[in-house]
Amino acid sequence: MSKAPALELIDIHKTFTDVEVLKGISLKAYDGDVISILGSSGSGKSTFLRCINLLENPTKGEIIFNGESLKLTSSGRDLAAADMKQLTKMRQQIGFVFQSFNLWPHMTVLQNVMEGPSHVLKRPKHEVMDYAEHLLNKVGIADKKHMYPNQLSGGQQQRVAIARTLAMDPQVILFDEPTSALDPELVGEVLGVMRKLAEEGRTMLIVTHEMSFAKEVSSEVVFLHKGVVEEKGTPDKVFNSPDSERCRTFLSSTY
Amino acid sequence: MSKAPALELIDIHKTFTDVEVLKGISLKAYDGDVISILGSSGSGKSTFLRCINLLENPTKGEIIFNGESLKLTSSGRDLAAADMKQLTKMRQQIGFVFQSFNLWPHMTVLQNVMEGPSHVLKRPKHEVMDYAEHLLNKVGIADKKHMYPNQLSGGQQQRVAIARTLAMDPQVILFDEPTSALDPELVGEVLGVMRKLAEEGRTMLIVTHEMSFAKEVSSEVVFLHKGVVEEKGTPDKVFNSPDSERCRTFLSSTY
Amino acid sequence: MDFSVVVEYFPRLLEGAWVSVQLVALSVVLGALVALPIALARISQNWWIKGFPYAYIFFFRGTPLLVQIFLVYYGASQFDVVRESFLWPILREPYWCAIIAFTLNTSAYTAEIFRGAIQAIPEGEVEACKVVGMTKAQMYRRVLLPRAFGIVLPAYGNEIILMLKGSALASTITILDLTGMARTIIARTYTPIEIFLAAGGIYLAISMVIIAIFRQVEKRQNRYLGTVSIKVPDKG
Amino acid sequence: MIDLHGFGDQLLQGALITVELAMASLGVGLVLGLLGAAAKLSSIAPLRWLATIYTTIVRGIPELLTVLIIYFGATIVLMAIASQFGYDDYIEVGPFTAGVTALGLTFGAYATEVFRGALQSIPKGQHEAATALGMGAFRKFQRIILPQVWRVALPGLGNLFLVLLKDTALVSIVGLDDIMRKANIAVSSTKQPFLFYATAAIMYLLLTIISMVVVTWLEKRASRGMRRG
Amino acid sequence: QETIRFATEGAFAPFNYMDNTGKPVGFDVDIAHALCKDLKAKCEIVTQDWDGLIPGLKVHKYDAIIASMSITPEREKVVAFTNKYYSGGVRFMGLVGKNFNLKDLSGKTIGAQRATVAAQYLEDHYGKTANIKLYDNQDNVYLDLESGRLDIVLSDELPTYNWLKTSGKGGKFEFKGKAFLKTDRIGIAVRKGDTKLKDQLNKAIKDIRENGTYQKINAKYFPFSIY
Ligand SMILES: Nc1ncnc2c1ncn2[C@@H]1O[C@H](COP(=O)(O)OP(=O)(O)OP(=O)(O)O)[C@@H](O)[C@H]1O
Ligand SMILES: Nc1ncnc2c1ncn2[C@@H]1O[C@H](COP(=O)(O)OP(=O)(O)OP(=O)(O)O)[C@@H](O)[C@H]1O
Ligand SMILES: NC(=[NH2+])NCCC[C@H](N)C(=O)O
Ligand SMILES: [Mg+2]
Ligand SMILES: [Mg+2]
Repeated sequence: MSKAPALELIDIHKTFTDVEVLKGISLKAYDGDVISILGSSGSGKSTFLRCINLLENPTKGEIIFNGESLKLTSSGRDLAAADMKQLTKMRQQIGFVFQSFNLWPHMTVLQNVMEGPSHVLKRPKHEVMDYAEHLLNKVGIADKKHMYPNQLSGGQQQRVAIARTLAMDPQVILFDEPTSALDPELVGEVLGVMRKLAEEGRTMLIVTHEMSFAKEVSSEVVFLHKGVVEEKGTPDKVFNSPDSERCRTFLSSTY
Repeated sequence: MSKAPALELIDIHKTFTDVEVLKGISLKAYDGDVISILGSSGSGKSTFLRCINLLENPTKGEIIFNGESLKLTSSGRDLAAADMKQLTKMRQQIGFVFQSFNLWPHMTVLQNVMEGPSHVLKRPKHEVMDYAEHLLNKVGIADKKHMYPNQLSGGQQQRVAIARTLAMDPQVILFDEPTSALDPELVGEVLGVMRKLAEEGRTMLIVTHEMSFAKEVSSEVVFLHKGVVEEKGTPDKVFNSPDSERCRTFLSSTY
Repeated sequence: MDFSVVVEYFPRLLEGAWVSVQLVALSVVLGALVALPIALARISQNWWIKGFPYAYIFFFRGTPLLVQIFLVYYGASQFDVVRESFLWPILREPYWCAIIAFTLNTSAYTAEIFRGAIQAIPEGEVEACKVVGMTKAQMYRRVLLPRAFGIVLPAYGNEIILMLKGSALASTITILDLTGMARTIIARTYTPIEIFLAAGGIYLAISMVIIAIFRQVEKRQNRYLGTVSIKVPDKG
Repeated sequence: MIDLHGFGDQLLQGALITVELAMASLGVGLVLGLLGAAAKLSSIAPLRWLATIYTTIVRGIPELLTVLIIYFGATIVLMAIASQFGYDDYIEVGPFTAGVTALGLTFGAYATEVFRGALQSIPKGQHEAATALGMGAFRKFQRIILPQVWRVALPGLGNLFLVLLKDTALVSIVGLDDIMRKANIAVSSTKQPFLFYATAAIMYLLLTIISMVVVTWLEKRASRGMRRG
Repeated sequence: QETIRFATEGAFAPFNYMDNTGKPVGFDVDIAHALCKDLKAKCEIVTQDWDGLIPGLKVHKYDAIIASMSITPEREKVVAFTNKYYSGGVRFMGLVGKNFNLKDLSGKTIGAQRATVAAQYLEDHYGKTANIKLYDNQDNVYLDLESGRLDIVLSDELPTYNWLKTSGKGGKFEFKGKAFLKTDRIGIAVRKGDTKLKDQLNKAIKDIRENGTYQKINAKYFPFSIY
């Protein structure tokens, strides 16, 4: 592991109005890492993930992607991107999968998946189409490609959202509780797809409440509590012999 | 048990547009019975409960309340009440508690509870008021009586709804997933109230997903599946040695 | 431009404004009374009952108010039967013709607002009435109408302002409302811009007052009501 | 057939003018509405104020007065402006131009609110999904937001168009030869007010029906895939 | 070739009204054409509601108003007039058989067109005692007289004379009392300062009076001279 990390976050802080939600979080993700982020509700998991690609502006901290530090400038109390071009480029290489899918309802499944590569990366249309169909096949909903998102179940929508993210060929993918808006029966579908991605060696940061899934696929598990990293290590370590009392109680109550 | 049942449903059918949701359900409830109705989502539990007091018009079937059969007449494909007076009277004696409370937002808590007895049953106002306060006390929210529903938490609203139902002194109370719109922390409050009612010997039909509650308070458990009664019996029988395979998988997945 | 004419004629503009306010107040109140039964009939599932309100609403919302005024004022009086009827003492007065046209017009819009409000009441609240054994009449009296009046407020406030603006058309049938007064003044002074702007300013002020009043009333409503919004029907 | 005393052709010509006026005002109004909404949601305070002043004034003044003020006032204002640039000739603001301006301004003021509501109704997640994909602000607006805004705004805009259609009648007062004025002329010459005003009413109703059909069709088209099933 | 843009009203028969192709016609229009012909100018005739005529002239919507407009001191403050092209005068009219004390019309409903000499006369002399109703155009005054909303109307004598002769209700209405304000002169209004046009028009009026064109037009509408 002498290689530089694909993504490195250094001392990320975030204050909303008057509450400090993130109190200095650092994390390194090397190529192929699958890092699960656990923590109780309100511990700051989503906020942290959203700070990585500046969906939320951090109050303090540094974001290094592929050895290149994201240029930040202060804007009010927070930091904002100093170079929109750089940010946009970085975003194109970091995928984000939302809890609530956020598919575009006015486009068919196929159009949703093709939108990024063809209109942002401006790749030739037929090439994009082939690739999109390949991805839809991979997540198992090729047959729904001409349907609109609202005609799909939650699990299907989330799989489309994953395909949409994959279509950009991102180097790192961030998942924010990708299954928690789904009915219990549908969770499996989506976890299955994510398991496949992990096996392929994709670099992923996953906020999740699915403990057994996290335990199984992660190379590293991070437990957040009240805005700090309370525990961190291999799944075996974190799940079976955590140092932190907090982590222990949390795991025992939900796992 | 040589007495006639308080409420008897015979061969209730219901077809929506082109799907037969209830395929002939029968059920007897004697005074003091607490019958829990279980089943996966879409199995027809709510539809069945709503057919009992004709919130939904059944397509076929008979409803007998205190030995008196509800007069039905066909209206389109469905059956509708033939005698509105009879229906209204029956409804006054069968309480219904909704999943989403359905309090009247323009009335205070006290007014909500008093509305039925004073304006439907036309009981004298001060008598009604005393009784309403007694009931609010019983469900534990006497101190909120002058507030409006929107100022209360879900659990509090549901308790008001129960008090509103009790205020009519119904002979039978139907509950349709009374806790499933509540945050987990608030569920306990409402189940507590219902447990008290069961202990008092109220006749209740309860659609619920709270298995341990159902197991504990029911005199009988009915498991619906795809519009038919798939399993039925004492809680012990249904939970511990169900005949039906379906019932077994359902219970193992949720219980 | 010479705004001294505005100063000179301001009192007369205010006289006109007072007439406008009367016209609006009267037609809005009468309109609401007419609207209620129409809205209730319109909600019915039965075509025999909802047919007339449907056509009524469609006609008055689908044609310009200007046409409606002319139909009432000049159109009706063309017929001897009308002129010989007991209604003539009312119909001969432009003031009452305006009130009639405005009332018919605003009642069609108000009926739609009422209907929207009644239908915006969550189904569950209606079912809650049914399960305590309320009759239909009790349900309307105790829950649906009181609820609807709360929901209706914002849209109804809008309708009053639209009616205020529509009332400018009273000037076309010899009424000296604010616009009529302005036009009469202009006939003497030949300063249309100045006087029309002044009249516009007065209309603006009146609508501000109406808005302010409704804000207050709504605030009191919102004490207990969650916000339920309904589609505001159009106006012309 | 009803006997229109030879004024049938005239009324039809009037209908044509009414439609032209409505369509032209619609174009102007849509542009103003989008600009107004953008201004109201802008982070630049003066723009917000400007938009608020615009909508407040226009929505508080009777359309009839707006028409009259523009008809008599626009020329003066325009000529005053033009003379600043050394252009002293007469600038014609005919009834049609005045009508389009007045009705366009009115439509725009109401449309501002419709567009604003529609813009705000687009869930934040829709913006974020585009942002996370690396879309720039303009592309996001064009590809993701606007198509959804149309769908939400259409019913509101449809209503406003029906209002606009009826407001065209007011322009007859400054001499535009629309349905209403043709009817007035026919009344003058035939003394049959009921006949001609009723005919005018029916013509407006027909136009209303046609507009409603078109709007419904547009709504259906715009909401493809938006409903379940 | 020069163009003169005339505005007229189109609801004041027989002086100006609309035919059923939507074109303005009548005495005023004929005179306008005759004047243009005399001046070898192109004639353009537009219509405009009565109370918008002078405002419209002021903002250059047209160059002259030929709409049976009386030359009055008030109007002369804002526009200039040519010499008269006919003579006016006003007269009451009402239902046959109904008698009025024209000195005292208190309690009566009197109609007139807004912003006319007649309207001003009513406001000045009967404003305090009678109920005066002012209409956007003369046709509506007649309509309301027929419907019975008005007891009596005051308007220019000549158009009323024409209406009494031609209206379908012939014979039901008649003049009341004598014509007055007989010194009333009807002229063409132009913008103040537009003296060139005014002089041209004055010359043309004189020309058509002399070459007989005027008399021909006059005869088309009235069996007596209205000059
Ligand atoms: N935009 C915001 N403004 C103010 N406070 C916020 C905002 N977003 C989040 N917070 C607060 O920050 C804290 C952390 O929120 P965050 O969403 O990151 O938690 P989480 O760990 O993702 O929880 P969950 O598991 O419920 O999603 C919470 O207390 C939340 O209320
Ligand atoms: N008004 C309706 N029109 C058409 N179909 C309906 C209607 N109401 C219910 N259904 C259908 O009837 C079936 C049974 O619905 P029901 O609400 O009774 O299920 P349930 O057992 O109460 O489920 P849940 O646990 O989700 O409340 C479902 O498939 C539902 O889609
Ligand atoms: N076109 C008309 N309506 N003219 C009315 C003119 C009445 C009168 N001669 C006046 O100037 O006041
Ligand atoms: Mg979160
Ligand atoms: Mg249910």
